[in-house]
Amino acid sequence: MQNKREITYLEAIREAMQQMMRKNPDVFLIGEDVAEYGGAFGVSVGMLEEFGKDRVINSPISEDALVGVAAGSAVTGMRPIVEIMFSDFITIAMDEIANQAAKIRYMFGGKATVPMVLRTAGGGGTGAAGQHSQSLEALVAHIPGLKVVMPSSPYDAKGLLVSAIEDDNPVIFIEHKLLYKNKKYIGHVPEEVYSIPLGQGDIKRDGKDITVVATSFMVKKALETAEALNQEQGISCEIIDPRTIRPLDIDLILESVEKTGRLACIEEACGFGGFMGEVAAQVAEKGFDFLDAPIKRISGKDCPVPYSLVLENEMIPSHERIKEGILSIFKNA
Amino acid sequence: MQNKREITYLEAIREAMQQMMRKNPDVFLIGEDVAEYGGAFGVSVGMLEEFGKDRVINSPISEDALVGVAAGSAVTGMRPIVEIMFSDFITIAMDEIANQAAKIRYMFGGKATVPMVLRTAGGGGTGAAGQHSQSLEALVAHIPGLKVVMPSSPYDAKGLLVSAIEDDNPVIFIEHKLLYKNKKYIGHVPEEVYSIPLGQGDIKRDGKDITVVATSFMVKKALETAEALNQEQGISCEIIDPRTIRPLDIDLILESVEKTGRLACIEEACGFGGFMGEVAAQVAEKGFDFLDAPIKRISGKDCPVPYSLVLENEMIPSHERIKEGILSIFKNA
Amino acid sequence: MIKGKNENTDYLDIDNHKIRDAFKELPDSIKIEMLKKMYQIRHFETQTEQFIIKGQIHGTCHLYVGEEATAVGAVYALNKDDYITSTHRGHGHCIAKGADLKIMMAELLGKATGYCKGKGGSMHIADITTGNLGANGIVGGSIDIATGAALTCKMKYKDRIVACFFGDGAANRGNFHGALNLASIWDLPIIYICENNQYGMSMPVKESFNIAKISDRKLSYNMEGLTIDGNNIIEVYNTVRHFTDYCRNGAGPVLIECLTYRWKGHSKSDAQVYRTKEEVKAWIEKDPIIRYKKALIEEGIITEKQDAEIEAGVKEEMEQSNKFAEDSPFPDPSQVQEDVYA
Amino acid sequence: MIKGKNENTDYLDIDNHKIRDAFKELPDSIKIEMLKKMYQIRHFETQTEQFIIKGQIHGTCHLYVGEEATAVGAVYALNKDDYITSTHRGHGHCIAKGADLKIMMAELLGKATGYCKGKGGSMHIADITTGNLGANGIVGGSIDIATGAALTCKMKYKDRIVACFFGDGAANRGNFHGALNLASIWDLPIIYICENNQYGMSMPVKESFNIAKISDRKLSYNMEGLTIDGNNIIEVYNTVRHFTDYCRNGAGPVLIECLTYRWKGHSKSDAQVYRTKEEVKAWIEKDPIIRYKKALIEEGIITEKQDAEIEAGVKEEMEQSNKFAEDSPFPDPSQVQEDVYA
Ligand SMILES: Cc1ncc(C[n+]2csc(CCOP(=O)(O)OP(=O)(O)O)c2C)c(N)n1
Ligand SMILES: Cc1ncc(C[n+]2csc(CCOP(=O)(O)OP(=O)(O)O)c2C)c(N)n1
Ligand SMILES: [Mg+2]
Ligand SMILES: [Mg+2]
Repeated sequence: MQNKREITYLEAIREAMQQMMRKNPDVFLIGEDVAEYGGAFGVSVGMLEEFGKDRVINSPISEDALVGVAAGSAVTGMRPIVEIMFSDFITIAMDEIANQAAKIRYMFGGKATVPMVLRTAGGGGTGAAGQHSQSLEALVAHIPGLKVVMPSSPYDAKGLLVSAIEDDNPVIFIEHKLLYKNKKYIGHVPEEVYSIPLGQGDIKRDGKDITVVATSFMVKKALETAEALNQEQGISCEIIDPRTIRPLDIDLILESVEKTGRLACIEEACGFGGFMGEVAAQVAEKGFDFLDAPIKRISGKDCPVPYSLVLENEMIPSHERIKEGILSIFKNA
Repeated sequence: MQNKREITYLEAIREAMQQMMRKNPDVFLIGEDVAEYGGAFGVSVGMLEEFGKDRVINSPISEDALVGVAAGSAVTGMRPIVEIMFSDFITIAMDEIANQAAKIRYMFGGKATVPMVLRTAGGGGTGAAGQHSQSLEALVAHIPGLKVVMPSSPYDAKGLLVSAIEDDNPVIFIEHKLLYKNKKYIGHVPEEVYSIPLGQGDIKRDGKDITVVATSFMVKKALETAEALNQEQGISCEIIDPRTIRPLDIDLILESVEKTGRLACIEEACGFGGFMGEVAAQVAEKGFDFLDAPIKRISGKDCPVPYSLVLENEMIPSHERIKEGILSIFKNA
Repeated sequence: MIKGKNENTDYLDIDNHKIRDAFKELPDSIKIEMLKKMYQIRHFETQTEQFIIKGQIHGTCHLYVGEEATAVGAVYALNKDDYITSTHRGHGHCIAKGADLKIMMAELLGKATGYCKGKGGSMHIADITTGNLGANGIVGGSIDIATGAALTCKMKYKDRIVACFFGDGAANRGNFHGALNLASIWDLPIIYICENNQYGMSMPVKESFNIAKISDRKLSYNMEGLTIDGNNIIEVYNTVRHFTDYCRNGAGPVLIECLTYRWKGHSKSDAQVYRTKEEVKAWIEKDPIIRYKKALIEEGIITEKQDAEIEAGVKEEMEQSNKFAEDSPFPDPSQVQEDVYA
Repeated sequence: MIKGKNENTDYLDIDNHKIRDAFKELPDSIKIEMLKKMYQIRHFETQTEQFIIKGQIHGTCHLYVGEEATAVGAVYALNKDDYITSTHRGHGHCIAKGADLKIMMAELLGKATGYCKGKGGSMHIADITTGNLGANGIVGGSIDIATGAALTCKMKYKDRIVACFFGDGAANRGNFHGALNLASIWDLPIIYICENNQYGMSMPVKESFNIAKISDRKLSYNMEGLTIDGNNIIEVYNTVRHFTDYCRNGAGPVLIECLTYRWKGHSKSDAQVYRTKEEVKAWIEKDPIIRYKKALIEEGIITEKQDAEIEAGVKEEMEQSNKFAEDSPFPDPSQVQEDVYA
C-alpha cells in the first residue's frame, strides 16, 4: 500500500529537501562534498543530478565562511540549506551561527529575516572519536534567535525538515548518524509534502509510571529499554521526544510528569551543562509539585567521546545504563 | 595597614598576571591590543613596560588562530594567558577551545598537557548590544577538559587567576566588565601571591531561609538584594558564589539547600540552556528531598542583549526582578 | 588632483590599472550631492561625539571622521539596488547609502524610532530598504554575509552587485580568507573594499601585516585588485565604478584597498598612546572633504559660497535630526523580547 | 631525476628557487633508512586496510598510500627534536617521525597499549616524545597549533623548528590564514607543508582554488615558498632541508606545496565517483617508492636484492606489530573518564 511506504531516516531527509527544492527555486543545498559525493553520509546522493550544480553546491573546507554565506544569502532572499558534515564543526562557524544568523533580526529591530537551515550530523557510536562524535546541541539551544531540531524518526525528520525550510528563522537541524541507514529504524513516511510544527513534542510511547524525555538516537534506546522494563519489571514508561529542543514543548512534558510523578531525561551529550539540565530545571521549577521522586538525568559521561568501542560504549548511555537510571528513580522514591 | 589594602577587580587581575610572570618566564600574555593599549578594558596597562614586547604580545584580529597558537605553545611548554577582548568572540575560536585545547590531553591518552588561560570579558550593562554583551559561560562549561572560572570579587579574581595560571589544563577565565573599575566593588587583596583552588565555591553571605546561587556580577546584585530583603521582609538569604562553574562545588550548594530548603539561581546569561539549568538540575537530582519549594531561576531574558538602556535593563536581571523572584519562592511554598 | 591621467587616453593609471575617468561624466548635481553626503557624515559624527560627551549615548561609537571619501565615493559608484555591508565603524556607509539621519540618530540615542527600534545601536544599523545589509559588531563579521548576498545576486538578482566594506584589521580574520576564496571560485559579483585606516584599534598595519599592500592578498584568490587613495573621492569613485561593470559582467570579485585615516580615537575611550599627534595632524591635512570641495570649486561646479550653504544646510538638517532623536520616546521595556523570531 | 640541476653550481633549480643538493651528502645508511620508512608507511597502510575490511577497526582511517615521499622526505630534513604536526591522514607523518608501528597499530585496534590508550584512534595519534604533536580530526586543526609550537621555539627552544603538514583542503580554512599571518609577522620558525593530493575528500583542487599554485598564498604573508614534486623524496628532502636552515636562522616561515596523490579512497567508505580510474592509474605509475628505490639502485647504494630484503624486513615487522596489536587487551571501561584533566 502506497501510504504505508517505509523508508530510512536518510531517505526522508533527502525527500524533504528534494520536494522543497522542486517547490521553491529559492531553496538550495550547499556544503562540503554534497554534490558528486552526495555528502559524507550520502544524504544528498542523486540531488546533483536532479538539481544541477547551481543548486547543489560543493563548498571548500571553510565552515565559518560557508555559514556566513548562507546567512547572507538568506537575508537577501534565498533559502539555503547548508550542510555541516559533522556537528562538531559547528564550533568553527559558531560566530556566524550565534552572533550573526541568530541575532541579525533582533539587532536590526525586526527588519530582516534569515530563513536558513543548517543540517548537521551529530552523535557517536561510529568510532570516530573526540572531534567527530559529539552531541553539541546545548551550544546552539542556548542562543535566542535559533531554532533547534533533533528528529528521531523518518516521519519526524521529513515533516520537521519541511517546516525548518519553510521557517523564516535560522534552524539548526541535527541528524543522527546511527539513524541514517539503519533498516531497524525505517518508518512510514507519506510521499506528499507535510510538515510538523517546530515546537511540538511527541509522545513516542504512552505510559503511566514515569516520564522519560529523550532526544535523537536516545529516543530509540529509550523505547527499547522501556519495552524491557515493562516486560521485566512491569514499569510503564511514557516516552516524550521533544523533537525540537528550541522552542521546547515543556507543556507536553509537564502534563506527562503530572500524570507519572517521575522524570528521567536521556541524552547522548555530556550531562554537565547539557540540554537535559534545562528540561530538568524547568520541571523542577514548574512541575515541582508533580514530582514524587528526584529527577534523574542519564547522559554521556563527562569526557570527550573516546575511540575504542569498549570505551565509547561506556561513555554513551547504554540500554543498561538507561535501565538502571530509570530503576534507581523507583528505588529512591 | 598594608594587609588591608583594597584594590579594584581589574588591579587584582593585573597583579596576578604580573606576579606569575615575574615568577615564571614561561608565562606570557597575548591578545588584541594588550600591549600599548593595555587591553580594551585596561587590564594589562603597564605590563608592556615591565615585561617587554616578547612577553606582552599584540595579536592581529584572528581569535581562532590566536587561541590555537596559545594551545600549541602550551602543549610545547609555555604557559600562555590569552586575552579575548569580549567573551562574545570565543565563538570565533570555539573549535580551538572545545575541539582542540579541551580534548588534546584526552585524545592523546593523557600524554600532553595544555596549561593555558583564556581570559575574557563577559556580561552586559555597557550598551554594547548583542555581539558585545553576552554571558556565554554555558558554551564552555559544557565541554569536558576545560575549567571555567567566573570571579566576582578582587580577592577571588587574583587567587583564582593564580590557580588558573598554575593549572595544567585549559582554563576559561571570564571577567565581568562592570566589576573592573567600579570603586563600589573594590576589596581587600593581599599583596603576596596566593591561590584559591579551582572548584571551591564560597559563601558570600550566610543565611537560613533560602540558598541563592549567583555568578559573576550577579553575586553583587544578589548581595545587594539580600540586604534589602532582609531589611524589608526579614528574609535571610544565603548567597553562594561557585566561583568556578566547572568544576562545580555542588556539595557546598547542596549543604546550603539542605539547611534552607529553597533555591534561587541567578545568572546574567539567557536562562534557556544557561548554566543555572545545570545547578537546578543537580539539586533536583541530588537534593530533591531538601527542597520545600520549586527551584527558581532568575536569568537574562530569552533574547539577544539589546542596545537601549531601557531594554538592556529589562533583559538583564535587575535588583527588582531578583527580589521578586526570590519572594515568589516563598509565596509558592 | 587625479593621479596618473594618461595622455591621449580616456584612462587613468591607478596602481597600474587602467581606470576610466567616469567621474567627469557625472552630472554636476550628483557631484554636489556627493559633497553634501560627506558633510552629512562629518557632521553626523561630530554631533555623535557631542552626545557621547554629554552622556546621552549609552554604548560606544566608532567615528568615521576623516574617511568620508571612501564610503561616499564607493557607494556613489553603485546602483541604487546594489547591496552594501558595513562595519562597527558604519555611520559613513549608512549615510552614503541613503539612510535618514533622524532615524540613525534616534537609534544612537536608543530610541524606539531608531532604525533598530533601539535594539541594535551604532554597531547594528541596517537599512535593508536602501540595500544596506547592516553594520556589524564583529570585526570582519560582514565579509561572509556580503559574499552570501553576492551569491544571491548571482542566483537571483543578476543585475545587482555587492560592495563589502571592512577594515584593515578585518583582513586578518579567518572568514576573510574563506569568503574571498568562495567568491573567487564562484565568480561572485562583489567588491571587497578594505578601508586601511592604518590601525586596527591600537595595532598598526605595519605590525599586523607583513605585506606592503593589503590588496596584494588578491593573489591568493587570483582576483583583481589594487590600492588607492581612499581620501580622494574621485579616485575612489572611478575605481569602484570601473569594477562595478567588471563584476556585473560576471568577471568575479575584486579587492580594493583604500588608504585613509581615522581622525578620532578608536572608540569612546581611547587615549591614543599608539600614535603621535604629528601623525594625526599630517592626515588631517589630507582632509578628504576639503580636497574634494577645492576640486569642485576649481572645476567651477560650485563656489565657496555655495559650499558654505551646503554645509550650513547639513548642519541645519543635523539640528532637526538631533531634535527628532531627543524628542523620540524610548522603547517600551515590554518590547524587549519582540523581534527575536520572525 | 633531480629537477633542474644547475650546471657548474651546487644548486638545484626548483620552482625558481636555488636549492642546495643536500641529499647527496647524506650517508648511505640514512638514504636506505628513508626507503625503509617509506616501505613501513606503505605496508602499515596496506595492513590497516586489511583490518578495516575485516571489521577490526571500529572507526574510519585515511590512508597515506602514494604520498610517502612527502612525509619521509620532509621529516628526514628535520632535526630529531624539531616538532611536527600532522593531519587526519596522519600515519605517514607519525611513522616518518619515528613512531613505533606496534603501538600505532594497537591504537587503531582500540587497544589499551596504543599511543592514546585507545582514546584517540587513527585521527589522534601523537607522540610528544618524538616531537610529533599529533594528528588532528579537524581539517586544518593543527595549523595554528603548529604555529604556537613555533612560538615556543622562538621563545624557549631557539634551535628547534616546526614542520606543519596539512592538506590542500585545509589551505582554505580560516585558521590557515590567521596562523600564516601570525607566523609571518612574528618571523616564526615554521615550515608549512601543504600536501596537495589533488582533492579534499571529493572536491578537486581545481574547483576549490582559483589559483594554479597553493604555494602562491605565500604572497599574502610575504613569506618564502614554492611548489615541488611531492612524489620525489629527494626533491622534498632537499627543499625542506634548505628551509630548515632558513627557519632556524630566524628568517621566518615558509610555505611549501608538495604535489602528490592519494591512491586509496578518502576514507573507509568512498565510491570515488569524483575521479577516474585512469587518473588514479597515472599517479600510481608515479609511485614514489619505486622512483626512489630505482634512484638508490642506479646510484649503487642498494641492489635489487637488498631492496627486496628491506621490504621483507618491513613486512616481518608488520606481522609482529599486528600480533602485538591483536594480542593486546582492550582498555578497561572504567578508565573512560581518566585523562580528561591533568
Ligand atoms: C572579532 C572581533 N575581534 C575584536 C573586536 C574588537 N574590535 C572592535 S573594532 C577593532 C579594530 C578593528 O580594526 P579595523 O578592522 O581596521 O577597523 P577600524 O576600527 O580601523 O575601522 C577591534 C579589535 C571585534 N569587535 N570583533
Ligand atoms: C573542519 C573540517 N571540515 C570537514 C571535515 C571532514 N573532512 C575530513 S578530511 C576532509 C578532506 C580534507 O582534505 P585535505 O585537507 O586536502 O586532506 P586530504 O584528505 O586530501 O589528505 C574533509 C572535508 C573535517 N574533518 N574537518
Ligand atoms: Mg583599521
Ligand atoms: Mg587533499
